[in-house]
Amino acid sequence: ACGKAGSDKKNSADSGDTKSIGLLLPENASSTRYESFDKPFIEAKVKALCPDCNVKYSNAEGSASKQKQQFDTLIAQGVKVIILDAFDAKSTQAWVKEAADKGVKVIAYDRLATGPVSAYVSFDNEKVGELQGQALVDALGAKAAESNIVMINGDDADPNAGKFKSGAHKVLDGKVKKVVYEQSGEWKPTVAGQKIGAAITQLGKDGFQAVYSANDGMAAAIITQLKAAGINVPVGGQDAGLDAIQRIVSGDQAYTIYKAYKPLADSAAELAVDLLQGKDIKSVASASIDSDTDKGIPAKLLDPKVVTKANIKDTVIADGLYKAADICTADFAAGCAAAGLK
Amino acid sequence: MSTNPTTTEAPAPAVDPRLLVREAGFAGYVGEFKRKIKSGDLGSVPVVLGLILIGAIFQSLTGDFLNADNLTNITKWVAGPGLIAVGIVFVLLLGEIDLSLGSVAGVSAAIASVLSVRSGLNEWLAILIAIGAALAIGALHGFFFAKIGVPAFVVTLAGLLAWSGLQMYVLGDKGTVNVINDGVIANLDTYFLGDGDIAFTWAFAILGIVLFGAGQLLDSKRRSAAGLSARPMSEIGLRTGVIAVIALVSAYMLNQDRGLPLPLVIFLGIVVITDFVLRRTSYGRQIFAVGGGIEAARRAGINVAWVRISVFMISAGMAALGGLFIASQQGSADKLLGSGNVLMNSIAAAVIGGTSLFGGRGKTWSALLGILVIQSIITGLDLVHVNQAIQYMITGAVLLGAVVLDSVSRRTQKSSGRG
Amino acid sequence: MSTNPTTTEAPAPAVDPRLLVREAGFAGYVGEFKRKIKSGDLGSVPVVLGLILIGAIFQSLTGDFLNADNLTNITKWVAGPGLIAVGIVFVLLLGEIDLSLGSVAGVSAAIASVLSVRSGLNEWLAILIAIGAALAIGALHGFFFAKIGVPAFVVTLAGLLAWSGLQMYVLGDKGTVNVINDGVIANLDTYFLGDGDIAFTWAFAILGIVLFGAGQLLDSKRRSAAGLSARPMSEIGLRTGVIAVIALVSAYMLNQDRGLPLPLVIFLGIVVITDFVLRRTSYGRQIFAVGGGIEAARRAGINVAWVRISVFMISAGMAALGGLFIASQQGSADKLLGSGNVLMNSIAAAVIGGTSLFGGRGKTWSALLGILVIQSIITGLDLVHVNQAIQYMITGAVLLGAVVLDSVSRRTQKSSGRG
Amino acid sequence: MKEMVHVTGAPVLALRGVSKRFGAVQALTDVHLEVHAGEVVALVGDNGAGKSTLVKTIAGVHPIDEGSIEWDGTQVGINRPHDAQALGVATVYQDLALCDNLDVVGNLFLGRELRRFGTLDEVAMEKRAKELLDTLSIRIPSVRIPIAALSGGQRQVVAIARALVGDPKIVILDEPTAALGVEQTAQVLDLVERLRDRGLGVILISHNMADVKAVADTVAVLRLGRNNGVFEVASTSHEEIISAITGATENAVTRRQARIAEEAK
Amino acid sequence: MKEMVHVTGAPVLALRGVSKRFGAVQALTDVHLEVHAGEVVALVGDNGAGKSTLVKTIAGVHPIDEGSIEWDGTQVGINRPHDAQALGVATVYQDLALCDNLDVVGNLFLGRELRRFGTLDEVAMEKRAKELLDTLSIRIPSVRIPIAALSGGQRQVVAIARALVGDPKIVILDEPTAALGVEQTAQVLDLVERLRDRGLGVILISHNMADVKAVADTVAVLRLGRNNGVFEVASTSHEEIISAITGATENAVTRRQARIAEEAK
Ligand SMILES: Nc1ncnc2c1ncn2[C@@H]1O[C@H](COP(=O)(O)OP(=O)(O)OP(=O)(O)O)[C@@H](O)[C@H]1O
Ligand SMILES: Nc1ncnc2c1ncn2[C@@H]1O[C@H](COP(=O)(O)OP(=O)(O)OP(=O)(O)O)[C@@H](O)[C@H]1O
Ligand SMILES: O[C@@H]1[C@@H](O)[C@H](O)OC[C@H]1O
Ligand SMILES: [Mg+2]
Ligand SMILES: [Mg+2]
Repeated sequence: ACGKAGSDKKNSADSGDTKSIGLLLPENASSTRYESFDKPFIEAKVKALCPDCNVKYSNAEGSASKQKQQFDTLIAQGVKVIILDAFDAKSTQAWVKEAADKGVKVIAYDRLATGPVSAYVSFDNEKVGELQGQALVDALGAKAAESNIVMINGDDADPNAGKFKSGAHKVLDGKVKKVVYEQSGEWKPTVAGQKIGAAITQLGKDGFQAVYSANDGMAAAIITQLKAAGINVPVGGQDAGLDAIQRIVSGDQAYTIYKAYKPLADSAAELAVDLLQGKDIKSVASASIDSDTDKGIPAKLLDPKVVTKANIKDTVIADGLYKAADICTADFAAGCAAAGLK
Repeated sequence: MSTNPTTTEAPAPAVDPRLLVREAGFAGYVGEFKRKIKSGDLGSVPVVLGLILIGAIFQSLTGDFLNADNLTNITKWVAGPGLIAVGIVFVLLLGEIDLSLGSVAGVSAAIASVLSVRSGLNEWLAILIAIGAALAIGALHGFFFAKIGVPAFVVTLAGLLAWSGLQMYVLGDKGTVNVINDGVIANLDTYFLGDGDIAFTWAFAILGIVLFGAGQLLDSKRRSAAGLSARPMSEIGLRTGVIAVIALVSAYMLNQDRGLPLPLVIFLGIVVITDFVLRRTSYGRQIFAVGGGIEAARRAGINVAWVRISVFMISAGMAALGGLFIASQQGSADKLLGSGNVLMNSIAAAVIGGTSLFGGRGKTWSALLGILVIQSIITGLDLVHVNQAIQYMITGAVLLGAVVLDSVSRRTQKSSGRG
Repeated sequence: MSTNPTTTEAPAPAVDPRLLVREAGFAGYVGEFKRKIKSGDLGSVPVVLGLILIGAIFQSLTGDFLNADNLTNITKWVAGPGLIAVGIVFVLLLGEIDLSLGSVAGVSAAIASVLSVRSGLNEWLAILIAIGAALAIGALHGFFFAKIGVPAFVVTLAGLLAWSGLQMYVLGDKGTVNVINDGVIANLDTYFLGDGDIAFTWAFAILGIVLFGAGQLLDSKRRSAAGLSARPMSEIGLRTGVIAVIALVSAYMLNQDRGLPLPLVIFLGIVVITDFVLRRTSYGRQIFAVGGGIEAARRAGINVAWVRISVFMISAGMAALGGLFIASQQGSADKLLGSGNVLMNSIAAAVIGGTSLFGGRGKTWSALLGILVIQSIITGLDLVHVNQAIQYMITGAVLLGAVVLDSVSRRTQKSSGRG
Repeated sequence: MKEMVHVTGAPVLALRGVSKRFGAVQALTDVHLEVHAGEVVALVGDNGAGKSTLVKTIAGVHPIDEGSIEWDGTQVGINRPHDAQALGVATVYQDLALCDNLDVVGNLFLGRELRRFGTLDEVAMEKRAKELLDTLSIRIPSVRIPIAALSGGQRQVVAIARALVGDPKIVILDEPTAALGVEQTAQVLDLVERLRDRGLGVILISHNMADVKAVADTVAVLRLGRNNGVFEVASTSHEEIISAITGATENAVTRRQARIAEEAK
Repeated sequence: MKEMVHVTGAPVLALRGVSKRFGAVQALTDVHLEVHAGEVVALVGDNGAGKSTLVKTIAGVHPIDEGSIEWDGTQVGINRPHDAQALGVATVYQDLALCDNLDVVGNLFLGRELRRFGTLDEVAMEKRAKELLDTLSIRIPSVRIPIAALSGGQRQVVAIARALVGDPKIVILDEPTAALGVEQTAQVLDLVERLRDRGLGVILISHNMADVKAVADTVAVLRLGRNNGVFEVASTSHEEIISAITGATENAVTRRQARIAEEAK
């Protein structure tokens, strides 16, 4: 034959782009965290560590196939380090390998992507579920053992949702009387609201003593429906959205899970810049973890935190996530005063 | 083989002897009904039967479906998607489609809540601005479709993307906005008339019955006076009776729970008004004409571009209203509001209710019937505890089942009619 | 005011003197082209211009768009949604819609991967079973539509739900299945012919050019021989020249990167075959006839039900193929494969490429052109890296822009034609 | 009025007591009709008399409600157009029923395409199409323009030509000359005669009594969906037929004639 | 052939050098036409001669490419049907252009609905519809059935009746009697005469020379998209018109007549 394709091209990937870091986040709809926190925090930290570096960001909108395209597009652009929050961590084995073959390093962010990743920074998603379960038990207090629970889980199609669910069950099963109604809310508030309506119809107004909601968006709709039915029981979520913090202030929601995005983002940025500049990463990623496909991945694992009315000040406000003024709009002024936020 | 031709008849046309005139009285009513069943000309009857079937099945499976509070919930939850479906009926009557309505619902809810909550604007004003924005969006769609000639599918697909982008943009970094406690939007879903006073429910039901009966009577009177064929009294009585039973039973059920839900009243009101516009005004006639044959409509001097633009404004406006009800129902406006199945459910509602996708045939009542079918399936399945995969499969099957009945009867009609 | 009527002409009809015959040679070609621009009869030219515009804009914004490897990526990624779009073209030609194709793609990919990976079946066999399942699904849709008379919209909406439920069910609790490393499915996306040997690319391009030119020549010969008007040699030369330039430039670009991608070859092959079926066989003619006027087709003795059922089988089969390509591209089959924008993008591709939503007008090449437009926008925006909200708005605007050009030219055509 | 029925052996097609109802309209009641080989039967009647409906039941467009259809003496079921075509019925519908999106050639051969190596033989079809249209002396700018771009008469001629592709035993023409010019009308009448001479049965629907008298052997009158007489053309006057159609000896036609005669004085 | 043009003052409508092209077909070339108040102008020509196209340019369906249109002596632009209607042109199209999904009443009053308290006055419209249809002596099972359920002739009458709702100055009838029975045809001819007597201008397109000769004052012939003579009806023979239409003195019509005469011997 007459030769190999690409033999005479000035390969952009070979020449490389030593100033760009790719950032791939999985979705933007079911949670506001990605574009509200992860992206800006990472961008800021990268700028601080390496002023002439830039971050090339794309969002997969909940599609593995789309994320793969974005991944390849970054490589086509010559990016050498990619921070990957895999939409579906299981799918990535072949991609990461392909990238590694081309000398592109991948940092698994938040979700442990399969394949030969260079490092991993995350919260433990199973742990999130456990914290949610425990917080609900705490909110019930002494009555916990006699309490019936309604669980509204995340979308079955989302791999994280399964982890939250199993984590929560680990704690709840045994500590509460019974999970009397359990359905997927598909990460959709309206769906969650209608499921809780069905639960009320079936169990009656006194048929359950607390509601587990896998995230805050669904919790909002659940609380609205409970209120409309005149039911007042603890409801918890996840993500520490501003609206959730406000509901905690007003006493409508019991807790949320705050995954401290800033430290997470900062570590990812540090790792990325180090890899870009060829430095050693052991100081940041001091732990080690095994994925389904690879062993001994350098890792940094952070702890998610439960936020209740008592620690709003010490968590989301202390970390600079929100200002008291953001939270304490007219509707919530009274609650804020009571909670000592000003 | 030849018969003797009649040669005595007068030339001026009398009533056509081939027209089968129905017997008078109740027997005639029954005969007519039998004929209609045979020729498949049953109107909404199959859908209503489908609805009853769904109710019966879920009741027997769960024992909770016919609870007063479950039924009340259903009547509340139909308002949001139902209003969007009303808008879709208008667009479908033109033989077109509007894919943007979910996004328009989302962006309108976002605008109203951001303005009222974050910017502290008066809530009514915020709502007006949001609806105004939706009307402008609809006008823009209509313009590109009617004036530039871009297919409505493409225009509204572009809109679907652009307006959900705008929705995210409006909600901004902080994302979800809670609606104001006990505010206007919050009350859309949660308020019961007279705070649950049963008198309102009864009054509303009786008002409906009286208006219906009186309307039928007056119409019949005018027609007889003008020498035209009119509905016989027996039929008017029977029809009003059926309506009365439905209205009174519904009122009774609602009063078992929390009373007359505001969303139901508004939704019914809008269905009645839009139905009136479509059937009783020149504008409505023009919509049907454009949908039935655009060239014929144009040649009749109808301003086709204006009809199209205005219909896209109506659909966007309805979507905005629907979006506010959805926000009220979920207690917040978020980036997801209006996405997912919202649009498909609304289109399906219109189609299940009997509005044609090919233009020129349908009514806004079909939005009501169709969304009741869909919401009943959803709510019924929520009561049955199976996993999400199975639920999807069952939803598909029930949806198909609910329409098969209707299709079979229409098919009879088709095979016994032209075409 | 009266002119003398001609009375000398022979009665047998000769060529109509009002038909404007084009001048011979190149001047005639230019004249004809000018006339076509004026009357808006430009075929695919506006879409191609739109494509060039999109390329130019993104290249100037990012500097990376026209990289060989970016272009290669685009040619690989069009296969999945493009094949679904080919199926949609068939359905649109009937004037119908198939909403289930995303789910069908998803469930087929799930079946193939679960069978081959978890059950250890031979991968080819697994693929055949998956495609067989899709054909059965399509036949079921077709049956409910053509035989029972349920609107296609409702049947396939029910399918959309049911099959995505089935997809979840097949994938089960363990969820995502990675495709076999270097297996058949894995190679669909990643293999380059001859492992990147440039000879394959050149050979493929030249084969295409020769086949096109020879086809045109033979056709023209046969027509002249039969005494019918035929394309002049100059025009054949010009057309073949244009094709040659496109093919050779593409080959050169591909060879700058990894060579000739398998997905491109398969996709092009299927477009060519389906185009042939539609334009050169009785079956294809029947599809157009049913889409152009179902009653006329029925009266011509065409088995309308069979045409409909078979078309829904084709669309489902294409979706299954598309699903396998998507699985290959993402390296796995998951519960969300085929959901989200997949269906809308494919429908939009068909429409942007010029296939009518109202039946009877279109070709499978429009799937290719349209999906190139859409994938270019998506990839271009991925290169730009702005935030999601803005991206959505830009996508909407670009999508609209790409079609406005086409619509404006068609509008001219309309105003200068009948209706 | 004479009771004379033209008989040459058994009828090819016979309708016995056919009824058809649409919703509340009884379009046909107990209709009888016979067509023999080599016979031209004119089917006449007022607007809305049921002529097209009758024709559509024969062509399989609407299945009949009651009665029976006999073909060469044996009872047959005609439930869809395909059945009628298989028997050998070619129909030109009043509403033409052409596919607007297909070109003239495509419409002419729809359902009976000429093939070569299994694929459409466009060259052969185009050639044949030109020949067919030439015999009907119509000038169509190009046989490759879509039907939607043709004039009313041009479309009608295409529909007529369609019936000649294939090899029918009975040809049904529902007002075939309604939109035609004088020359084209003459050609169609010639065509009808040629078909008869080739031994085909022809059912011709027309409101034009001159045309009917020129080519028909028998005239069957429908009135308000019922038979209203069958006449031997040769021995029946114009006026007799008209009065069978209108159901009155005094009618708008006679009134108009009387008035004009009056004014002329 | 005489050059006699019927003139009663200035024409209400005059076309001057009108041309119209569709893609590669030049449908009209430099066409002139005048219509006066109280005059019936017959527009005749072979199939595809451009009659319907000419009518559509007047009715605003297709804007003209070249030339000008004058109304009461002043030049006007007619770009959409609405413009023509506003001037006072009522048109019955050859392809009828009715909305299949609307009922007879809905179609009759489309665009000119009768209203009462701002809403549709169905009772008044239904009554008026019945009256209108009665004058055209057509029997329609019910004025409340959709157009799709009517026979060809019934539809045509509805289209004609449509033109009488409103108050036009010029009525254009494109082959209005093509699908009509003898009685209905007579009624339409009567109607044309009544319109003329009321001082309206009428353009009548027809292939039926007898009808043309019966009601028209002037005959304008189109041939292959060009004027081919304007004749005073009173002083022109049937044959002269036919040969202007076909462009030949020897044609299918004369051939057919000759042959029949031959056979008769
Ligand atoms: N699909 C249908 N639904 C209801 N009524 C119908 C349908 N088709 C025909 N009719 C009615 O049946 C009657 C006969 O119609 P048909 O078309 O057979 O008349 P026709 O004799 O062909 O008249 P014309 O000379 O006007 O064409 C008419 O009154 C018409 O209204
Ligand atoms: N929209 C169009 N596109 C292309 N050609 C057209 C269009 N409309 C009409 N034509 C052509 O213009 C010519 C004149 O058509 P027109 O309908 O005016 O004829 P006509 O005189 O009314 O004939 P007929 O007596 O058959 O109704 C025909 O050759 C026709 O093919
Ligand atoms: O934070 C959550 C995320 O981890 C999950 O995948 O999607 C829902 C979010 O609420
Ligand atoms: Mg008829
Ligand atoms: Mg014409």
